[in-house]
Amino acid sequence: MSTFPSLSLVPVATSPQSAKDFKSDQEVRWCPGCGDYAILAAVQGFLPELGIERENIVFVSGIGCSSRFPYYLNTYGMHSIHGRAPAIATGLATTRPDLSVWVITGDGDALSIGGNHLIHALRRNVNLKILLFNNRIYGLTKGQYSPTSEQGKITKSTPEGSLDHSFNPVSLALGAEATFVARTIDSDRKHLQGVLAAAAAHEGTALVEIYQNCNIFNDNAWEPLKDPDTRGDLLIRLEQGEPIRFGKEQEKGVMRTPDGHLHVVHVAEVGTDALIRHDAHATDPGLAFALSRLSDVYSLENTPIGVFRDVQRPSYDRLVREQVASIQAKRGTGDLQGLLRGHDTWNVN
Amino acid sequence: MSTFPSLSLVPVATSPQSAKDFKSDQEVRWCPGCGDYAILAAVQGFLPELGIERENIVFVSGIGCSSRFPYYLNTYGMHSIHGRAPAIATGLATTRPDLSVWVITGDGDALSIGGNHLIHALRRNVNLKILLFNNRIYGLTKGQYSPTSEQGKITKSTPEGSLDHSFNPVSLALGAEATFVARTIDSDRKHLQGVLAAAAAHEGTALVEIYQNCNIFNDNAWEPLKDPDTRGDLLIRLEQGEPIRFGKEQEKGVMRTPDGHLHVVHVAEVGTDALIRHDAHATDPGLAFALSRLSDVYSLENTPIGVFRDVQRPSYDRLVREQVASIQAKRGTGDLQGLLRGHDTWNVN
Amino acid sequence: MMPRIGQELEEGFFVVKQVVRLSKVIIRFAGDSGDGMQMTGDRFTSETAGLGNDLATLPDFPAEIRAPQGTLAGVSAFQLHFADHDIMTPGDSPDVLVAMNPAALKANLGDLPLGKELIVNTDEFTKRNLDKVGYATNPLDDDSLEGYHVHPVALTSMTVAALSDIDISKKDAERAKNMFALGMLCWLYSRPYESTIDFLNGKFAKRPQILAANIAAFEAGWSFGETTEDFAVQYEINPAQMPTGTYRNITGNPALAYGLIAASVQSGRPLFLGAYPITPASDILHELSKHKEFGVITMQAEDEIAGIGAALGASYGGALGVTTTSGPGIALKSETIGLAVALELPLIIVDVQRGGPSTGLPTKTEQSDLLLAMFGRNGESPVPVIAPKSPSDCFDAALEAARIAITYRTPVFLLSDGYLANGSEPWQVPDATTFATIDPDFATAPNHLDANGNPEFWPYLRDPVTGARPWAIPGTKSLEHRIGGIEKANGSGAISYDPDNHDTMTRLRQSKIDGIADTIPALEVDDPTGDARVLILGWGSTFGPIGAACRLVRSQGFTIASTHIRHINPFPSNLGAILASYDKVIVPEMNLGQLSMLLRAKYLVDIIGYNQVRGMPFKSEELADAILEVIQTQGAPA
Amino acid sequence: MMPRIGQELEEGFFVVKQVVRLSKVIIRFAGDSGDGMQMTGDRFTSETAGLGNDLATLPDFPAEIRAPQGTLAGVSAFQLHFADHDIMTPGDSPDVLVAMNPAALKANLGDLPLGKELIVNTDEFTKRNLDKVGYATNPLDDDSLEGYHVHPVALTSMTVAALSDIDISKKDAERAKNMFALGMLCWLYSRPYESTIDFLNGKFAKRPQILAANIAAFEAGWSFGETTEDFAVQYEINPAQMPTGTYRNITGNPALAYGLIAASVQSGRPLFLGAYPITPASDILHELSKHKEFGVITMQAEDEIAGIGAALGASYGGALGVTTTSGPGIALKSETIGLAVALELPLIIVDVQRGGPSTGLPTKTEQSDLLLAMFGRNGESPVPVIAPKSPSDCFDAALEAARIAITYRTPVFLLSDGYLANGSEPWQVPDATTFATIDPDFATAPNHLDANGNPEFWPYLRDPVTGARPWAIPGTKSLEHRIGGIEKANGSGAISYDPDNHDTMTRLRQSKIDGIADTIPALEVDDPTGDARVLILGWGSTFGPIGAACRLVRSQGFTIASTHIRHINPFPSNLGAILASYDKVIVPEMNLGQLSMLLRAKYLVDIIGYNQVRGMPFKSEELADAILEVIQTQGAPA
Ligand SMILES: Cc1ncc(C[n+]2csc(CCOP(=O)(O)OP(=O)(O)O)c2C)c(N)n1
Ligand SMILES: Cc1ncc(C[n+]2csc(CCOP(=O)(O)OP(=O)(O)O)c2C)c(N)n1
Ligand code: SF4
Ligand code: SF4
Ligand SMILES: [Mg+2]
Ligand SMILES: [Mg+2]
Repeated sequence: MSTFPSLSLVPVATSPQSAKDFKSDQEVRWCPGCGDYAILAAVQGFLPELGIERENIVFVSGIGCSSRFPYYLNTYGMHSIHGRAPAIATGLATTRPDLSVWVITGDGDALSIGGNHLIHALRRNVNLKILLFNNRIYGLTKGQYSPTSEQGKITKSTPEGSLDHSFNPVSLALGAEATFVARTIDSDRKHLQGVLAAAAAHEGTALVEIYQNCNIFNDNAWEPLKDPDTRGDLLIRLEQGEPIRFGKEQEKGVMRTPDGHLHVVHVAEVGTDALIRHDAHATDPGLAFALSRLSDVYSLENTPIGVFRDVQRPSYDRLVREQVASIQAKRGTGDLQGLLRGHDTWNVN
Repeated sequence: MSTFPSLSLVPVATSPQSAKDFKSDQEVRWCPGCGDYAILAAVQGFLPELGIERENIVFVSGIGCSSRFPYYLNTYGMHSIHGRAPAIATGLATTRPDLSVWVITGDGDALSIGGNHLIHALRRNVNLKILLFNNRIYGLTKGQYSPTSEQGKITKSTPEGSLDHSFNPVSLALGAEATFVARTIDSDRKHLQGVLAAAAAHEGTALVEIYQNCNIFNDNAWEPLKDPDTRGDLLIRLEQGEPIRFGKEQEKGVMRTPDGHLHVVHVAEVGTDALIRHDAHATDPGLAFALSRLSDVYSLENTPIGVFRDVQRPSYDRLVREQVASIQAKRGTGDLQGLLRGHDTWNVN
Repeated sequence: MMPRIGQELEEGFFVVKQVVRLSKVIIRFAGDSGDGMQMTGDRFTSETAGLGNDLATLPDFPAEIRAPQGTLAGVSAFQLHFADHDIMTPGDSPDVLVAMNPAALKANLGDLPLGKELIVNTDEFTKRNLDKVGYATNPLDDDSLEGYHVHPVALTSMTVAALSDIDISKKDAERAKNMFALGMLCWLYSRPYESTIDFLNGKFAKRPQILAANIAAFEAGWSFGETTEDFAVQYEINPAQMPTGTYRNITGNPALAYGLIAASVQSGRPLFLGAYPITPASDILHELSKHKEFGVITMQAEDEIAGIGAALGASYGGALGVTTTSGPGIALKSETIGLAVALELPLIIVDVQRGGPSTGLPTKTEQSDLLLAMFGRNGESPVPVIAPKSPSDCFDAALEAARIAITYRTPVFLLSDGYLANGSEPWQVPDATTFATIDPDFATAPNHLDANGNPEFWPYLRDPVTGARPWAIPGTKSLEHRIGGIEKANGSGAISYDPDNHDTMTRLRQSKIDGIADTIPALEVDDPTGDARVLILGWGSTFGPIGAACRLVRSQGFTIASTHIRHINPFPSNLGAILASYDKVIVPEMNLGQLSMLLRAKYLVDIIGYNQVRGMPFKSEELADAILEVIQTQGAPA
Repeated sequence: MMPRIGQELEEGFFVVKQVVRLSKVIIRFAGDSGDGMQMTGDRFTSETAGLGNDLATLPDFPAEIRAPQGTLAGVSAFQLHFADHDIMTPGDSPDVLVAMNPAALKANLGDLPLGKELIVNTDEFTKRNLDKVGYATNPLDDDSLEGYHVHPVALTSMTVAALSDIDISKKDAERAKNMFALGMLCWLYSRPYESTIDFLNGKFAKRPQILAANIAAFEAGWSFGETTEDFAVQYEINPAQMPTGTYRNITGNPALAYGLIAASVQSGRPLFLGAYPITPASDILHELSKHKEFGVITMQAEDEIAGIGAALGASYGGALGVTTTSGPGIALKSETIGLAVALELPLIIVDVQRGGPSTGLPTKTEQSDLLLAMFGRNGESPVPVIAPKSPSDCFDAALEAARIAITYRTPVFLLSDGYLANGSEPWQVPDATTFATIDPDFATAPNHLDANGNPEFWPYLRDPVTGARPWAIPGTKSLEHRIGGIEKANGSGAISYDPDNHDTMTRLRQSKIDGIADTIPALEVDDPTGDARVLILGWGSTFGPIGAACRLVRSQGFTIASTHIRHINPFPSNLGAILASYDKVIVPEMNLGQLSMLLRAKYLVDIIGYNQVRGMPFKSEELADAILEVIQTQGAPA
């Protein structure tokens, strides 16, 4: 059986696999330079780690540039319709415990039209891994703002600047009872693959927000978090059990001030012990939520990446299977003739 | 102008009004004993407080027993379709600053089919007051479980018990960038009307969750919070600026333990100063979110009611109007002929 | 223990009532939503079924759960037609109206023909109740009920009296009045009562007092009927002649649910229902959720879109994906149905039609979603459409829908309606061993060679006969492939924007659906005399009323041919020929002429539509008149 | 400063090229998505428009934003047809193909008739690029281009050379090659260049280097064209005869947006657009969002359902509510359209049709949403449907949609398509003072007396002429009322479950829509000779190809009558009579026969459908052949 608990019912690979086993024959059609290429490579490089048969992996996507992803993986895949992938994947994962089911979606696909399915998948905790490619723009429709675009953004549909306050996908997921929420970056393959491994290991719905660059319509949206000169100052790398520190010289940290709110402080001034320790496994999502509020929408200051939350809760599909099993244990498997007959019959002879 | 800042653009009532001015001629068709009656009476009793003309008030609802509400109010009203009221009301509120727009919805209407519109209305902060009648059941369709039903609930559609983990409407709203979130109870008219007043005063989207009893399909769902013998022990009444205390003799309180999480403690043991003070106006929603996690889905222990969050953020409709106005200030009001002509013309003589 | 006719009650007192034999009776129970009229009707129905009468029922309840007592909005009714011969409808108008309160009387009196029986619960005719419904004076006192056989019965007080020595609240005692009424009518129509006693024993097992009360009320009603002077006669209705076999009474929604389960068993595919509750479809979800022993999975989704989405996902994984809803829900599912058309996966979409447009009349019946089912998707997006004709036929129609969906890898519309869903009729329990198996015929190996001669899998390489594409489910080795909603190259299934390929694929999808006609039995016409010049053609739940109307017409010495189509897309192959062979064709529909339009467009026949949009099944009398009018105005044979 | 023919360049060197006058030319620019072909085409188009030629354009780009360079998937093309006489289509096949790389050549050569001009950018024909598209050998070297007039031009290298002394990166220099091509063709077809220079000045104002580069490249291309031996002749095309007036070139989406703004001005109602982006409708949202000075509010909603919901809410408040989308979006809006039908409120639903089903072919055109627009809702839910016939006609159609929506208080479908949306033509700028006003005619006072003679407001008391209900917007004193999606009592609008009322209301809603026909101009037939026996009837964007086809047919001495309908629901009153007066009726559609079905059903006429589902406009030649076939196989006049 796979080393990943969430895949306990999935057949293991009989022979070792490599990234190229997961490349499909389709020519990749993203714009040259698109962040999606990096994510694709990272995923193809990661999938062998699952140690399961290729034919037992399914990628379901919605619509968007990001949602073209499944075409480029030599697994089973469905390029569905805009925003509905989590619903479709829910039906698949609930009926097929022997599959590893992944959802590929974008910030528009998941948070705009697909918002309802996303939050319900999270609360149900279906055994799905949702990769949300967040480029803060609608790519495929050529550059309108998205629910993660910063307010005031000038786009094709907002020549004078957008007026909607943006969503924070991590906060939204935590408010929707998510059991696993993480964030990573397209260009940081190591971190990305680490987060994918954690997500894959989680039984239930895992939401992974991936900061992705759209070099055509929203170039450099996340550049400050990638640029070696600036990222050290901005990125907070969450490590389970560790005090939350960051900064070029780890000189900054996160501490809870008496007013009960989290603040970024100078370690020198408060000392390491004053810092809060990260605990993704805490049942109470309060801390994870507070962390999700630290970052600045515009400057990207204090942006945590890594696993915000990772707690156990029986997955929906497991509960469904157990309920069916227990009923069959009680009543035996169904007797069709008996069902049709029912209880209230009479005979005509 | 009305004493409510959020209604600054709404014409004030020329003559004093009373509850009966807001009763429509339609016979009320809820089941005898339904909690909706109490809410209706409370709202009719409250509306005169707004001090605005009846014709400038609009109630928009979705579908459900609760959504029949507008028929019984002698204001403008629309009984729309299932889950879409927030979207419809957004268009109305955005184009008509001279109206006070209210949305009536149920736990199924708002959180199941209407989930996406709800979270987007909250993030946009449109000037709407959303009253969510939460009876933890689908009433109008005769008793299926809803997204707020406790897991394991036996209903028409779940004879062996429901398997979905439930939503916490307050947590969900806070995760969706809400600027105002409150909770109250159908039978506590005074508290209900107090919350309505706070919501009405708020500029932007206000979500008010109202615990409502469906005596036909989910009777006594909230009884422990109403029963004089038990409610004192369970209800946490949030008061701005006050330390959070409750219990029959106010013997219990809420405190943040070193692990960073909120816990219910005995005031005697920790002293009043150890308790956290409620601050609905805090920009950081972290505390409000933590409070929303205190209550137990089954026992209803530690259930806060009152205003969780109430912060200022320019409403979407205001921003829309200001953008239009500033552009008209720059370019003047549009010249149709000029628009049609455009810049690239030639003449044929 | 109840007395029997002719039995000696006590010294010298004999039960001496005249017994009259009837061939058919139509009873309507009407009362407050709180009065339990539906349950009363159901009980009387199963007693009647047990007696072997043929029967048909029509419940009629308001959209509100329980409007305030005594209001017109709160009136709930149940009509039952039973007879010693086979009948086809719940009956046009009642022979007996049981009115539990003034509201029920006011709402239903209009349907009661003069001279018929009217049983009223006098206790409820209080000033207050009369005012509620705008009766200035008490109709029981003024002459407004002249012309009816009125039986005034103090139902409530007699019930309370009968329960005096059972210790329950007055409220609970009054609640039992429907059982008093039931007992009374059971006596009046010589229904047995054992199964009702059994039923009550089961229902109130945990509440002995309530149980005792209901049984006592039932027996009191029975004895009252027997002893009261007011009922001079007792009626009997002989069993109807029916083919030998085991029978049960069934309504459309459970029948449809059973059909889906049977399809799951016959195809070996687990049944997955993704549904969002909506009247009048919810009971299918409720019924299926009771039968998890068949491996049935029922998911109450967050909305209709998620419901069908999950069902499609399950189908993609090899399950029998089903979604159930009513009109407004279909509108929401349209986009996903379009995806299913593009993916060419099996999927069953059940639409239990109700009054529209928009929210419309949620608890009333209508046939107005036909064109929505046919055309409610963007692009050229053909979907098979089939409709059951009676409550029990919902079972067969569901099986047929599954056969088509699985064989042709296509979404299928199953168009039921509110009348079929809640109406009931006796059903001869079929022998499960006789059901055909449905072969999912999964793809198991590559079906094509690539340029270099290596085997590969082409997900859109079609079966030469059916035009169906291979169904290769995840988990199948070396058939890994990607499918989606963008146009695909014919065969390989790769994304293709090629103009000619799109034209080809569009026509291939269409011809696959058209080709289903090859597997549809030829349509049969019922024309006893064989020389009818006028044909009446129906679909769906109008089957009963049309059949009854034809009988009326024929009983008056006229000839009329009739036929009924289950497959609306594609039509049976011989339909055109049939239409062409009559001078006139009448198509009655509970809409403004939707099937008529399809027939006119395809066959250029000047269909005569007979249309009602009243939320109610046709009355066979009206239908008969309409037919006669056509027959009589019919010109000389062309 | 560029040389002119006949001018002395330097001592004794004169520009001596032959000038040939043509009556029409069709040019297709094809290159990589990154090569700026659309911009090049647009520039050439406006130069051409400026010259007073009549013209029509057809952009054709892939659904992918920018597929990897040099791949077939990445090819983007722009075709322009311009002439000295009025023309109706972008042309069937090009006279000149400009291929910027091997992929562009491979993807487009098939459309180039033998003997036509082919200009290729030789620099891109590298081994690597040839391999990418599977050219085993270089078509420029083998004989595969025999039969074309091939002009091999080292576009890239010459551009780079021309920009040698401007300090920009090689990459940027190469980017300017489309301007070199443009300059070359401007010379070849004697296009002026001022407006292009102006355009570049505007576009690159902030980037002087890039500006200089583009201008230099443009001039280099011009001079090259002039000096190269390879182009022996220069062409001129005289201005076309057009009615005097001011003209501009316009594509359908902006024209439609302007029409909506004009409707807002003429009705005095603020325009509210609730939309969710989708190809090819997004540009309407983009265009409207630029004109907030008209008080236009554009809301990018979270999804299509919210977009139309917000629009409906705005309409309820008295605004002109509009929602724009394409096929898949319509499916999602169906339920809310149904609500609008029940509420009877003005609402405009714009569907810019694209290839279906499902995601289909997002950037291609199709007419396959007609039946969706007609029937895609639960219940009997009639909605007016109108369709523009050309890019500029989108303006008039939008105004007409608003007139109907506001006058009749009804949602209206405006069916554009991908070809109209992106295609362009010259448009005589209308005089805004001539537009009719649209009176919202709000209700201002009670319209009924209650039982006690007190004035009250009945929201469903209809106008006797139009059948429209009063539009009483919130804020209007003493007209407070409640409306919803449940069936309403005729007149009072109170909830009603009454069967007869439902039948009445259903028919009233239908007859209101049917009644719109009274305000629709009679349909006119174009039949120059007056003795045609065959009629060709079209709708929407097939207007151009049909017109051109008729010319071809007539030019061959045959007679053909043609007519085009803008109003599809309801049909013009005289349509039936027109159909009846021809022996044969041909209906070409870019679908499988959707209008044909409506016509056959309503008029029982055996329509001959000519259908293509290729995502492309009809070629007039093919259409002409189809017409001729019908004319020739036409039996003796009936
Ligand atoms: C129902 C429907 N509505 C709208 C569209 C048009 N559409 C396609 S992708 C997209 C948004 C893409 O944005 P995102 O999800 O962020 O993906 P990205 O392209 O940025 O990766 C939209 C609006 C559609 N295809 N279907
Ligand atoms: C599109 C659509 N789907 C489903 C329904 C059926 N329906 C009506 S109300 C309702 C849920 C009601 O529950 P809730 O919102 O909690 O309101 P309540 O009746 O409990 O007040 C449902 C599923 C509908 N009317 N429309
Ligand atoms: S448009 Fe943006 S997101 Fe889409 S493929 Fe191009 S770069 Fe990537
Ligand atoms: S069903 Fe429940 S919620 Fe609905 S009216 Fe009755 S009591 Fe109220
Ligand atoms: Mg995006
Ligand atoms: Mg509820």
